[in-house]
Amino acid sequence: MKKIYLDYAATTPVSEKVYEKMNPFFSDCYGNPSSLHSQGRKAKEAVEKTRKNIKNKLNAKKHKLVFTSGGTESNNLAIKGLAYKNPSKKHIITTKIEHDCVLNTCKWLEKQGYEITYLSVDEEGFVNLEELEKNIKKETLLVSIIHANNEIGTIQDLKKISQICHQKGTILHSDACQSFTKVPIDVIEEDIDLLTINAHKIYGPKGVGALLIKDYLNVEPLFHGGHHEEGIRSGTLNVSGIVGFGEAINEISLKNIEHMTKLRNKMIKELKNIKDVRINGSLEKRLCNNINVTFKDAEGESIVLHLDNRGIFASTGSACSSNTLKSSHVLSAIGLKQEDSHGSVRFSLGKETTEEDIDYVITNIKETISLLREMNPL
Amino acid sequence: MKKIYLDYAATTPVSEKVYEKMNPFFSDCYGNPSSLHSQGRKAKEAVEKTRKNIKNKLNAKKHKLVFTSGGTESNNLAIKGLAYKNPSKKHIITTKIEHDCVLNTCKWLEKQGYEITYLSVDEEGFVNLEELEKNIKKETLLVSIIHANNEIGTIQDLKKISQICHQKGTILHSDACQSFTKVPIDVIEEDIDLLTINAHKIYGPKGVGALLIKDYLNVEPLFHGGHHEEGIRSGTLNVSGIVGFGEAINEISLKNIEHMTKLRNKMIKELKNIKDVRINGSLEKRLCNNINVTFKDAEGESIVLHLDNRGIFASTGSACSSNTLKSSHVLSAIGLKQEDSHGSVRFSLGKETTEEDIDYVITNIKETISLLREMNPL
Amino acid sequence: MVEYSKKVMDNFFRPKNMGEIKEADGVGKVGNKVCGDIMYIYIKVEKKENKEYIKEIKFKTLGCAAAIATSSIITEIAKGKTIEDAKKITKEDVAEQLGGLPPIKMHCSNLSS
Amino acid sequence: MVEYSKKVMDNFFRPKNMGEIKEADGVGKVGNKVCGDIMYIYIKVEKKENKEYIKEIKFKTLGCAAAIATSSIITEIAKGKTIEDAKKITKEDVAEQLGGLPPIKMHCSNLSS
Ligand SMILES: Cc1ncc(COP(=O)(O)O)c(C=O)c1O
Ligand SMILES: Cc1ncc(COP(=O)(O)O)c(C=O)c1O
Ligand code: FES
Ligand code: FES
Repeated sequence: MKKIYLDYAATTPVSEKVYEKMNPFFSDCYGNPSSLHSQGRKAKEAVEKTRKNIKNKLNAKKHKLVFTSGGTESNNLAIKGLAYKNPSKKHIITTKIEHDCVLNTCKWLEKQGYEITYLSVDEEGFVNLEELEKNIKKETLLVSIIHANNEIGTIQDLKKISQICHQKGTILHSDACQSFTKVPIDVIEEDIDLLTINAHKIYGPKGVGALLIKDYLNVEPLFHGGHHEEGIRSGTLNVSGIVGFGEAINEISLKNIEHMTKLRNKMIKELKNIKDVRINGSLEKRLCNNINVTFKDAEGESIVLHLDNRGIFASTGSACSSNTLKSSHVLSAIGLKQEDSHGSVRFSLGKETTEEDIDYVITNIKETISLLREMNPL
Repeated sequence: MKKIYLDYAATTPVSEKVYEKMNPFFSDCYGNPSSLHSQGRKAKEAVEKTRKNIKNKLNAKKHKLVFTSGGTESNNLAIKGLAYKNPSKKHIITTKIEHDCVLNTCKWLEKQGYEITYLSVDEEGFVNLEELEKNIKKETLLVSIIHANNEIGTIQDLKKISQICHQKGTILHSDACQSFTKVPIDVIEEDIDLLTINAHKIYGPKGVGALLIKDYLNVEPLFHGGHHEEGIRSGTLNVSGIVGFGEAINEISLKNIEHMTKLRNKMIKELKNIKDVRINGSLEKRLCNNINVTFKDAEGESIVLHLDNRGIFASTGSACSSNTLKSSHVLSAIGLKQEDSHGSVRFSLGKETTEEDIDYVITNIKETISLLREMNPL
Repeated sequence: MVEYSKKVMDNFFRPKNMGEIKEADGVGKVGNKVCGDIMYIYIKVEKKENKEYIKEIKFKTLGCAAAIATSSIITEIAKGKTIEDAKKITKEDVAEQLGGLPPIKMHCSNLSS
Repeated sequence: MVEYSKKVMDNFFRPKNMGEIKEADGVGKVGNKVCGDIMYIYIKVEKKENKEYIKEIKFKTLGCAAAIATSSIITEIAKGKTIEDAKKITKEDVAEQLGGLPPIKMHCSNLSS
């Protein structure tokens, strides 16, 4: 059977080149970068070269780059790290459409006495900039806004957001796990104080991420320990993972973005031909690989499992929520009713996706949806 | 030039078999274990099989096993996680010879108002059990004691320690990063509430670890997020790393332990033939692969760099302290004067180490030491 | 993701008695408060020796895999039973027949009670 | 680990002027408070046109690579200089000659002042 993976937003395979670059760091150049001897120094060199490379790509001249175990850690480190260092500022602004790791970090801080403002978004998923501006106050520790949403793909205007934040004297953190390598990055760099990125969404390995931190900002570590990463993140460095992360970034290509954009548009166009279908998120400012669609009168898990049975791998909302029953907080935020949110599926494309894949997928979606709609008693 | 790596306590290479097992999880079975579709389910299955396997090896019937990014994270999670969940108990007991990540976590909590008792050790590095017993009080949240010390290799009697802790009604956490796979593990399992282990010390990959947690204990997560790992540790699971960790544990072999013990004894015996030499740590209850030696009138960094120049990779104290100037807190705790502690070197053996290696190393140590002693003005 | 048994998946992919009975003697409608899913059960009854037997039973369901599998299995269990016996079927019976349901999906079998 | 320049490593592995002058005209002893390392510098002086020149200079040092390299380079710089000029050598001069020292190791060059 044909296998078509359309869940690249959940995670990607490790690309061949990335894998090749990682290879020597398992059993050959395996030293601990903290070691004094040349095996350690070689490992350290590889890490530092990668760090420099990533910073260059992001044009991050005024930032420290701290390697972490992934997007979740970076987001937690950014928010809690700032909070611990600035106990007098007890107000945080974020949005209703953040990834669970930002949202739940904020909810936890809320329990510790923090005031959290969850900005609403319009029906396309854009943050209301006036609401943002109005809510920044003296006690605002930071504003944390996701760059491109992982469910609906809507891309925020970070430049404008950061202008507002900085005019009002507060700090901006952005979770760029989904946008990184898919949306031009210098735009981000120029105005962002803290930026979260990770490797497994961009053909790098799982378990590696980074947090960019403006030089003059202080964050309290989540891991206290052996003074790695300038004391901000202790723990033996995951050398092979870091090297793989760096290589994944080297492979960024405009051509891939154009390719995915074309296929995304094709798929959206064909989905719209199905009856009672709604495309969620912005159509203009949208991740090049994201398609989020609501099929009325069908249920998401059933759709995904039927497609899976036909060799097509998609997702209900975000991968995470498959462990819970809650309907997507992102879809609720853009105004979907609960029953519609239940019938929503995310398809996310990769650079390997082909036009034939899309045709095959559309055919199978049509069959699946009519099958399930036939079962619907209403 | 011959290359002899004797810094296995800092980190090991990834073994061939581990590497082979990890392989399919980079580009073939690359799904996100949280995904609903079969690519995700396959990945999840691999993770859960590994979890079961590791728990079995540790005979951990009454524990949850939570995967983390390494020993540092596990130790931080154990201590801070318990602290956050039990705000009324503000006393922690640990020792003067913990790894920096336990020590600095405790120091950080001290700044937040915690009382920390740092147990002293005798000249072999053993914790004073009476002192332990005397110090446990109603407010004691937990006792955290390293199983085998990373610098001097002394192995604590965890069974006795846990008896004392449990009689007095407190919780025991132990950092077993160095002892795991080198000291029989069921001994540990029977009495430990929380146990830290990691992969890169046992021929597994860097960036993977685990925390065993007794079922009835609650720890607050360090990473809030998408509810992975029963909500205790969010973040996309590092599938290849976890599978590699599991395979590393599969390769545990008594023969390796015997082999290393023999070579360790040989090396210690020959080191003792050098003038003005002191072996640090217990000679009986000692890690099978650890040798820590003080050369009077020579300086550690100089020794390590000279040996490095001769293709021998050893360490001054622990790898971490190579970033700081402080002399080892462990060597101070067993009573070494600062100048002696500066002249200390750790050699740690691996299963690949041979008798000829030891001979070659001893010859080169002798030459290096006499060279440096000649330079000594005193 | 929640783990479903093979039996659940079988009943999900190849549900038994899916459809509608045009001239049903009874229609049971259940909505699931937890997730908003809906199940309709249609029956045709036959009288024999003073007892009412379920002669034909069909379902239509909008819901997750567990809901659909549950619907399918319940029609299988109920078929041929007396109305009285059919009423005694519990969600545990259904879950058992399905080879177990993940805890988070036990509520789906509520549809059957 | 701290990163040393090639020059530091060269001076560490092949120190110049290592040794002792048995009948030295002067011995400078410096102990490093930060780390407890010790350096002795032995000189032999020659008078020429009313000035005192350093004719021979040797060192012995117990210390880290930076300390040994510093010792070596300082003897090289001071050799042939007048005592007066030699006194003006700063730790920055030494560090510069060594192609820089890692910040954490700058103190090692204190030994030279
Ligand atoms: C927007 C966003 N933020 C954060 C994360 C979490 O990253 P990780 O899985 O590396 O912890 C993800 C994906 O899982 C994501 O899509
Ligand atoms: C005893 C001990 N604990 C903790 C650690 C930290 O583990 P990791 O490097 O995986 O964070 C190490 C080694 O680095 C160790 O030897
Ligand atoms: S989730 Fe709706 S019935 Fe199962
Ligand atoms: S560390 Fe002692 S002089 Fe450099």
